[in-house]
Amino acid sequence: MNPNLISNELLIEMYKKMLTIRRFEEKIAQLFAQGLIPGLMHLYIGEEAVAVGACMNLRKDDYVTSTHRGHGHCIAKGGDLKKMMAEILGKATGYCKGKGGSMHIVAPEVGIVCCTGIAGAGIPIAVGVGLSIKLRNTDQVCACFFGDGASNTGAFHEGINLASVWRLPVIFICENNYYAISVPFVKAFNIKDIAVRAQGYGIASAIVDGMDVLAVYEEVKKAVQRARAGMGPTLIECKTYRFRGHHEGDPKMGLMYRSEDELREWMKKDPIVKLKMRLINDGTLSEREINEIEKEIDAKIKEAEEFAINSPYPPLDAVKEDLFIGG
Amino acid sequence: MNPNLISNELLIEMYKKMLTIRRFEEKIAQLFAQGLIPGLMHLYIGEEAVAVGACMNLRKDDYVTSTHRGHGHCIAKGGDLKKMMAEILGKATGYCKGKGGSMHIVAPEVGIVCCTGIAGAGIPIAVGVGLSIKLRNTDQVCACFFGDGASNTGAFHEGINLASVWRLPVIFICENNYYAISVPFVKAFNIKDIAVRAQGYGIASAIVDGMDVLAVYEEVKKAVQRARAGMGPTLIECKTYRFRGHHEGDPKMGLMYRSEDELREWMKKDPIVKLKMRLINDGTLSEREINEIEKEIDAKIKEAEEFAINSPYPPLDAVKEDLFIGG
Amino acid sequence: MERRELDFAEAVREAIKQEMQRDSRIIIFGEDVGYFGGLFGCTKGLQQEFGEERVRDTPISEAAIIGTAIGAALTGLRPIAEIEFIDFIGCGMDQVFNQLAKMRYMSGGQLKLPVVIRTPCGSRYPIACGAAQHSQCLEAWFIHTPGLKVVIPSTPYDAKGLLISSIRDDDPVLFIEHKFQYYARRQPWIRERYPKLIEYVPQEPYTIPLGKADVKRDGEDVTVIATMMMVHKSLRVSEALEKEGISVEVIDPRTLVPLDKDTIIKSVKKTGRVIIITEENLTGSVASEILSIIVENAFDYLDAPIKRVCAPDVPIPYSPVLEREVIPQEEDIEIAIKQMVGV
Amino acid sequence: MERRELDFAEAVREAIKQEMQRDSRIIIFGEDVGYFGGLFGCTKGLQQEFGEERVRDTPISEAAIIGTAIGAALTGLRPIAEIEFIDFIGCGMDQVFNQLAKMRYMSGGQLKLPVVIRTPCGSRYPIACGAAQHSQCLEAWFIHTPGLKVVIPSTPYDAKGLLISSIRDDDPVLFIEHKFQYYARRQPWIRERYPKLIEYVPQEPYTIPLGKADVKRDGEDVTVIATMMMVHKSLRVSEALEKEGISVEVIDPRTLVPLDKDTIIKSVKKTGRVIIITEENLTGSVASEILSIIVENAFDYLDAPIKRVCAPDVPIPYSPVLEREVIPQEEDIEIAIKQMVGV
Ligand SMILES: Cc1ncc(C[n+]2csc(CCOP(=O)(O)OP(=O)(O)O)c2C)c(N)n1
Ligand SMILES: Cc1ncc(C[n+]2csc(CCOP(=O)(O)OP(=O)(O)O)c2C)c(N)n1
Ligand SMILES: [Mg+2]
Ligand SMILES: [Mg+2]
Repeated sequence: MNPNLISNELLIEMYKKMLTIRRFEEKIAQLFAQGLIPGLMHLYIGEEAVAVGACMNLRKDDYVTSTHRGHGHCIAKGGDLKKMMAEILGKATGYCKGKGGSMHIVAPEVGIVCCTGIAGAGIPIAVGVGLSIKLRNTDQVCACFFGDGASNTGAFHEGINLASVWRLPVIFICENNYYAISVPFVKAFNIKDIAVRAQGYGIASAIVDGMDVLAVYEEVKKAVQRARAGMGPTLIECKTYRFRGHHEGDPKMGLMYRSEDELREWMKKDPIVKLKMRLINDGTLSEREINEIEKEIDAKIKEAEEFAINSPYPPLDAVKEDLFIGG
Repeated sequence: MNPNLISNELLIEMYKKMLTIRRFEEKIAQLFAQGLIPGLMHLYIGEEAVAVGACMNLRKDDYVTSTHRGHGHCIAKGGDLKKMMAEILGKATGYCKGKGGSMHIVAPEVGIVCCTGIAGAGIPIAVGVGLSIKLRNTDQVCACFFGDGASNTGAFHEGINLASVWRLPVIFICENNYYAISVPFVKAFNIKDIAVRAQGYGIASAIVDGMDVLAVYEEVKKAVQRARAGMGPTLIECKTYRFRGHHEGDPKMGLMYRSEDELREWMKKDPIVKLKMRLINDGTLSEREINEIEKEIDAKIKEAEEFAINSPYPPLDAVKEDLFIGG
Repeated sequence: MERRELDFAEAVREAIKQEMQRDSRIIIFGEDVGYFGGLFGCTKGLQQEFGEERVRDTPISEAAIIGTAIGAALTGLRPIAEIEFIDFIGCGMDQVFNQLAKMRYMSGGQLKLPVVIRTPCGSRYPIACGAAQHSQCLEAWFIHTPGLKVVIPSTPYDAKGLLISSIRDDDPVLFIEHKFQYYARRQPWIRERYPKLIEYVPQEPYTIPLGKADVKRDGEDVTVIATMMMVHKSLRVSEALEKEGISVEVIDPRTLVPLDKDTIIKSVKKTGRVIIITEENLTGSVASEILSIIVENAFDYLDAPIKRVCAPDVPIPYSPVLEREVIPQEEDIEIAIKQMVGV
Repeated sequence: MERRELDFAEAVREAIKQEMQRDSRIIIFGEDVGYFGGLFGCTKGLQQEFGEERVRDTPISEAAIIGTAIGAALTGLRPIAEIEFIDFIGCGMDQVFNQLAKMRYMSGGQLKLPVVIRTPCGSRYPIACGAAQHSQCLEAWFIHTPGLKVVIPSTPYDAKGLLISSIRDDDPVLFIEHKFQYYARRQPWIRERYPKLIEYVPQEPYTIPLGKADVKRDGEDVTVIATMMMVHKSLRVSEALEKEGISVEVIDPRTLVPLDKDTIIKSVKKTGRVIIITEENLTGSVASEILSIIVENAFDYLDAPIKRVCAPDVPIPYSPVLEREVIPQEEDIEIAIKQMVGV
């Protein structure tokens, strides 16, 4: 990886995206604590480098399939903060008119075509997206995000194998945060790296520091290039960590089953802090510019919050709508 | 592999078992052609070395999980030919009182605890058998048979991973006969050897010539030893071939989707012929002894056939029995 | 002009073929559907005509098959996915009910899922006894899965028209084909017994609207609501009973979701007597649902309790004598009708 | 002696714990059931007491979880497998219906499958809105799966007794626990509203036979058959209506397979009016099955058409206002009862 190849604009853009995710979710945590959020929230805080590093390689017309922990993917792909926040609050103005909620935010306008609460279930769907790209003969790609836990589902196996056999333009991005709810990696795997599974499907793979947005960016870039060139799928394992509990309300933020030391060590690797230091040390951004960026982002979050809070709930009639197209 | 370590008795036993499977199934093919068999039959002819080579390593109290193509496993494990044939004819005297049929013959008395028509479904069940062995603290093992096709099911992935994580005494034996019904290996895999998938679970593996009963025997022996010693599961891929169609009635015995050349090449590797030549060339058996063995086996098959044909169908009341233990 | 007759599989194949000719976004995939043309020949020749890109064999991966259909549909294609037997749908069940059926609703209407899942069901006694894992009728699960349309044709004519409608529909459709219905060409006794299994099917593409039942036989004394093979068995029994002076109306709902309640209720109001005949296990069946709808909508018109004729609550046993006992037979239908009209 | 009160999760936990103390063949596994003690605390402390061999965390592998339970049961253990939410059972569905439920029958009675699958279901409105994939009631699929027993307790007392019976049963049992029922301790308003959610539960192990309904309330005017949370809602409404002179009998079947038809029919014959109230989607529901059984067995006693009060046929929407609208509420029950008795 030669960081010099990455323009300052791109670095700043990555920083902004990561910070937006962070602040968006801190807001959610706060609203949740205030009792303003009706559903469960799986926050992405700590893992921002993965979504951002990956999605910076994607065009607007590329696709993403997302998970129960999907806010980061949506923001990184260009999703609208207002519609997201409204959806999370169950409001009519949300992406899904309040019917989906946090785990089911899709935003086809920016390529988020699937967001599912079933671990692993997005994987075969991404394969279908890849097939469609291939048959429509475009050079789009699909980035498919999922967790370490999801890598043990049958859907992972069936999906990746099929993508390989059909040589589809899908980048499988495993967010290995070392836990599936409370179950640690070592209780669910007898291997060190999930990426080795790529060999069982005959596809390319990579292991990358998921706390380093540039590392993710570079590795996904290669995979995207391969995919666009018709060279098939890649499995990229990003080693990362969630800084909060599995979901808001997880007792002690997950410290029932994780050690404080472990959490502390990972928090030292905060991808946003790391990039910020670099930007400052490089002289790319001044403290003042950093402050301005923060303010700008905070203003957007505030705007989204107000939009969501002031939006109406859906009308009761909405219950019967949207099941079938033909009514 | 040092074939000298294998006693003549064992070789003869293997020969007898393989020939019994062959003749048993040739009889089925004949009865099927006569319209005497009510259901679909998936014959094992050509693949006998796998079941026999594997099961010769097993004790009576070891377990087997079997498949839709299961007659070979059952015979190799010591199943009763009469009860098998009766089951295949749908008779009350069959292993399952006629309720199971060819695809569901279980014989717990000899350790066949599961036989399923759903590709891959036996794999997680074998994991449970392994768990039970471990918790009961015996040195039993479970041999889990399945096809190349089944290796692409989610059940394969979930099952083998769990067996690995829990270090269970299960030997996963993949009968790679290069076809899942009409779909050839290359249309379902982008890898050369299914055995490489073992790396994705952190378990031992081996690739073996499934047309060579001794090769299978030796490789499974090692796996059984490891399993009994608490060293966990192994994935063994046996390269083999079915000499007949996917099922009886498959048009042109599968030559709609396979080439005659391919079939001919594989038939040259007939495991029974190979072992027979060896036994004769070694001087282990004389032509006369070979003939006697054949006669003996034919007599047993005849006996099974007559038993089955002369057995009654189950009474209609049987329909409501055996659903629940408590009635 | 000679009237062109097709069997069930031919009608299915023709529908797929003509639709694929019309719309290049339609693709089809599943186990053995490609080169081999499907276990029952329903896709024979399609790969040869449309190529390996549009007609694809898959590994044994039901979750991937259905998931792939979803992803393709979300991004512009119109996939037809085949599950080789409905018995195997359990391997991809999550994709069916949590993803395919719910995605449009969860998205607040943003997503469109023009997917058809084709799958055979049912008993093939006495042609081939498939036992417990290759003979099931599972349609009841899917009427209890909001977001799926469920189509269960009984005749070649209906199969073609309903399949074309299903393919053109922008919502997910589970299209279930009873396996026994495939065999009328190969086994002449079947055609003799159930003549509608080979029938005139127009060459030109045509549609039959989803949600429209068909009155397969007019009658006055009792309404029989039957599905798939039970339609044929009921028709045969009804003809025989005609000679004994019993007039039976036979209704084939054809689609379970949407269900044509009006046609059913109208008939019930006319006859006052209802028998629902399906091949499923009795408890929790489609028959129970139809019964419930009738009770809620025409209770006062009922002259007798509604009867369900279904399989008992056991897996399908292998032995032919037992399979025959479990699957509703013509004599069961006859007895039920006679009891109902008090003969 | 003070009467010991438990909530639903505590009763479940006590049943498992006492049974594990009694019989070392009992093991339990699933996602997060081990060290963490289960998402809802139902297995809290068990790994600490019984060790990591008998109380196991698993990877996210529902097919493996159920398959493993099967294999272990076939060879001498008595596993309890947890599916973290019933919504995830689709990922292991084949193992449930093709393997677990059918193996004994297919084997002609050779095999024994003492497996309990425990799994939570249902809506948690307004505590936590789980949306379409974390709120479902799917019991209807499993009454249509011959070979499975299906248990759906509504109270801590029933939960303990029925779970002990299920664990001791030699056949496979699907034991469904409505999630809302877990929260009465943490959220005092729930207990106030639905007092039976924390109740006296004897310390000693006891069993409640599978197949025995419980008349939760005697009444004369109308029979309400309700399950899980709908039992509590119906009881609350019935008490209020008592003051208006309407006497409601509330029956909780408690087990769906086997189903206690006698208790239901007896009540129907007494009241002549029936409302069936469940949280499931209406079409193809357990409610439809119970309705059918009543029609077949007590038609002549019915003074009015039977009514089903269920969720409409849509996935559960996320927004609290919409989830409330979909799940049957006390006012829906009240209206149904009043309509039924003609007030
Ligand atoms: C098939 C399935 N099983 C269980 C669950 C319950 N569940 C929700 S999130 C989760 C953990 C997921 O772990 P991972 O894939 O590593 O993602 P992470 O939460 O760590 O981001 C589990 C078990 C689920 N959603 N889907
Ligand atoms: C889950 C599932 N999908 C599809 C089938 C239909 N089917 C029966 S056998 C078979 C091929 C199995 O291939 P393989 O595992 O290689 O075993 P083989 O028949 O070659 O011995 C298929 C697809 C099935 N039984 N189960
Ligand atoms: Mg994780
Ligand atoms: Mg094969």
